[in-house]
Amino acid sequence: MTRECTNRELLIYTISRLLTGVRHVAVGMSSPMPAAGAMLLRVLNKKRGLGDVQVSILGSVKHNAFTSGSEELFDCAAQGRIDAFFLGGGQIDGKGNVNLVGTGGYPNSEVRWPGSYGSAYLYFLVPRVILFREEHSPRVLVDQVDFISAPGATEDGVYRRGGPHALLTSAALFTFQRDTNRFRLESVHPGRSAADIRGMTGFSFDNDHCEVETPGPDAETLALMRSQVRTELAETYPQFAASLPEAA
Amino acid sequence: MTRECTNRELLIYTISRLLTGVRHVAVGMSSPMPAAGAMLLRVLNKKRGLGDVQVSILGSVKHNAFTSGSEELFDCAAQGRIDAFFLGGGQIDGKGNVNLVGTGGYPNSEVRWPGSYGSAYLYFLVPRVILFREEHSPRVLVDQVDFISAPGATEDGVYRRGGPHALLTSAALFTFQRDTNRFRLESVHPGRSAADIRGMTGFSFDNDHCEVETPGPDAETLALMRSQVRTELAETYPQFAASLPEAA
Amino acid sequence: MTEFVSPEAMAEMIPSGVKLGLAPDGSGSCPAMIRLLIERGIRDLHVVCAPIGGMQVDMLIGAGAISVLETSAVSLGETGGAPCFGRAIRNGKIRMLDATCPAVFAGLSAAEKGVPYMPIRGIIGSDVLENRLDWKVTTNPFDENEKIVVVAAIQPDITLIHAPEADRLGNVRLGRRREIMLLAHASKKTFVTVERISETSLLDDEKLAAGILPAMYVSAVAEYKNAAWPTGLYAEYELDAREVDNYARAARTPEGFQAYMSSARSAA
Amino acid sequence: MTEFVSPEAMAEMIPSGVKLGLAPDGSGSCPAMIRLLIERGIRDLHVVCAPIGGMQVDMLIGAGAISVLETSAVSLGETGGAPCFGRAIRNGKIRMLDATCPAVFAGLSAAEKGVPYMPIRGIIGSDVLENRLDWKVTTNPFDENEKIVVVAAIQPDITLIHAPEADRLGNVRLGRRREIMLLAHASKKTFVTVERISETSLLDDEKLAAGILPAMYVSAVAEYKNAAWPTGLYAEYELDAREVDNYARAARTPEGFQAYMSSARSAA
Repeated sequence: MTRECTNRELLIYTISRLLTGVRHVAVGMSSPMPAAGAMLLRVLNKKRGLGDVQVSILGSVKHNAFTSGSEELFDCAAQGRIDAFFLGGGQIDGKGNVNLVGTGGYPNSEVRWPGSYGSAYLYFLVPRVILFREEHSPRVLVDQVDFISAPGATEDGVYRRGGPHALLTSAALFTFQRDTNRFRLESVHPGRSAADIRGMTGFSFDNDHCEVETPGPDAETLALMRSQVRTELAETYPQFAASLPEAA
Repeated sequence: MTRECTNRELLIYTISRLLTGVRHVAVGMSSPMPAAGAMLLRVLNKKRGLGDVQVSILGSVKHNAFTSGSEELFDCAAQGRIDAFFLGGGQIDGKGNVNLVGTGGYPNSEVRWPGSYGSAYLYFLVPRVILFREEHSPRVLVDQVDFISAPGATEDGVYRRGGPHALLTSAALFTFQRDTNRFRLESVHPGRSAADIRGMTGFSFDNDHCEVETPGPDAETLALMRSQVRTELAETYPQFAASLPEAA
Repeated sequence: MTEFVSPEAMAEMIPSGVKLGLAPDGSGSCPAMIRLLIERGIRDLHVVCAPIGGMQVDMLIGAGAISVLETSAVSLGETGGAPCFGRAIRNGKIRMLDATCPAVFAGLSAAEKGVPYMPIRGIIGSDVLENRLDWKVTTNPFDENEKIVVVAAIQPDITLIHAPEADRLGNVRLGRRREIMLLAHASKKTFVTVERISETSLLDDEKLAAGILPAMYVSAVAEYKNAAWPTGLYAEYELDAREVDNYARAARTPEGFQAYMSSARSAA
Repeated sequence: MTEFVSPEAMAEMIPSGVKLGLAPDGSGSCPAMIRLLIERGIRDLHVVCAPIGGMQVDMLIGAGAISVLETSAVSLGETGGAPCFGRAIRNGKIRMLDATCPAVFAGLSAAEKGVPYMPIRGIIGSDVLENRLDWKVTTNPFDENEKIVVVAAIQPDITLIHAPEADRLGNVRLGRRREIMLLAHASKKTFVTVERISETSLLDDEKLAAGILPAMYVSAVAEYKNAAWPTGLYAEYELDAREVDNYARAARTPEGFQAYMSSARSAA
């Protein structure tokens, strides 16, 4: 008997769905879940005879084809050669603004996070930016971020071809609507209700009575995740791979 | 008995004098005379315990320390890491303007030369640009160039730390006076008179009754040129080196 | 995904009318492919030389394939002037965008970095600037007293180069010819002919990595030995000066040029 | 001319008050030299991280050596937040110039190319921009309807890095860490510690050349084995995560930081 899909596996599978159609996705070295989702998509595409998916893992020697220094990622994004990227955030607000800097004043923030990294740039230039943060709480998902590392929306007259595409947490999946600059609840993960999500979210969002449950992988896909994808993941993220269920 | 200093040797020696004090000089692959002058300075400096002279020969694999493509020369110049450079010119005029493009109309020039290369840039950024053209005639040294590839002088409000330093031909040496934007005849090579130079030059210049003869190398320097410098030159310019006198 | 094709198939992938990026003779030039393009009757190219052109550009001009030429110089090096170029200039057969080398690099850098323009020092007061409507004199935003030139981004549709080696993944070894890396980064597509194909990944050797153009920039690779002849390939083989001289002599007249190109075909 | 000196002599060549360029942990970081600078009592540095900082920056902050910090992030990676950094921010002990990675690269590129500024897309609407008086929103000179950010050139007085290898001429092998090449090109002087010194020229091997920083950029070289410990050196040795954890635990308090630095000294 197959073990049930875990929450992490659901997230990995959901990420792979959010990446449908991309040719090149870049993920951070310390982001095993996005990498796992991208690797799953790559395996599924191969199986289905669809296009190849290139996964660039920043900071990895082996899974990183860049040869012009760490500026190449940004140049590549500007050239339109990167289709999807992931951003986390100490705070994410209802307008899609992301805060990677800190809370409680600036510059002398009470809580200081590392900093904005490339977010203020990549959010504009990578078509599909997926906001991914496992913690789903009013502390993280706030009405208004304390500091805008990267804005969700942009005034006219500023070049922007990228931006927030979806927000995925351990509890729910939202899409971002660029016309209204608001999130829309797309589905709620098994075990949660729309009411739970409303209570856990610090901003208002559309479709807040959503009754769709986030779909999990079918048995075949789940088996792939527990065999081939897990093996591929282990090359770069051995500890993380070990924490995932293995095929019997 | 030592053979007399040839005109080419006089030019090479004069180039080495014009380069006094430089640390890094860049020369074109097809410019053996400037390269020879730079190599002579390097040998003389070493002998006198003065600073090392780096000679970058563009296009050479061996005598070229650049590793970032052919844009590195220009970046390096902008960074202030290149002290001297040479420009030729189909036409050079009395204001120090250089024409590498052509004569008889533009764009449909009757006589078309290759083009401006990096002149329009390096002339602004390399402190000491030496104009070097063996042919000394009213055809080359004109009152006004037909096309300005690189201007000798620049209006206020434009960044410029480089420009014409001297003009050396097979017949004479001029310096460029940046305050008046005119050439000044400094010396006349052996066998020529100031009157000859006036007749051979298409522009007016200061000190046009100059009676100074361009000094040649002393016996020791000439011997060095015919031994060590000649050997070094032969590595990159074998044909040219073979055309120079050899020590007995 | 990099496609692996024959030189003939690659020539078919380069349509008339594109903006074509080319390397200088001897640094990634590919006259053999240029001959294939000419035989195919390619027309109306906007050629961008990075930053200068030589024999391969002169051949394209001679064949009437270039309508716009953006370059800092065209020359056959030691051999002398480029004959078809000089003739086309005299007869007004090509639209000339005379540049200066670092401005070409600045335009390519702008495309590489995805910005619409790049500032560059110098140039003001030259007739090069006077004739470039795509360059402007602006005020330095940090110093209102400084005038500075900005050049528009240059993004070739296709760059065509020759390189020593590619691997089966499509990674290409350029070595220290980083201006070709820049050209490929700036271009929408890059087509590469190579001397040989490596069966192992060129990225496996960390010491090589800095000189490798990654496969993501490489649309197609064709194995084509000696395709840089007679212009030579950096750090691989030298210029064949005698053959370039032959070309230059022949190309002094349009008829001589045609005869040279026909005999090159029959020799091949 | 590149000087060859001891690590101690190199530390003496880096005065207080300079603008100091540093590489990210693991990509050319040199914590051993940072310890020497701290022991010497260096102060008032303006540190430029290219483009992020880690343990070596946190140590400099803990020692009170930094007055201005220009970076896109400071983090101990998997270990978590940088403790001295967080404390200095709370207490207002450093002037912070928060950046975003590509803007740091754009500023360094401007210095590399000798232009006063560089345009960059994105950034508008972020509070990063609001707090950078040295960045401006301008109009694209080629499209009056587009607003675009320009960042001022960043030219460090001195860059201090660790690399695998230098030769006796002063050439340094960086491999594919081209952001360090950019940093060195942009800086007035570059000081390099290396794992080992090659007796043959690194430029002799054409395959290596694209990854070599030429001697003309390198003011001084010191052989200093393992000087990147515990942060690691790209493609040479790994991060010592346990030691970085030890550091992070100790540095939670100013006293703990002082004790860690003293014991590191006595251990050395």
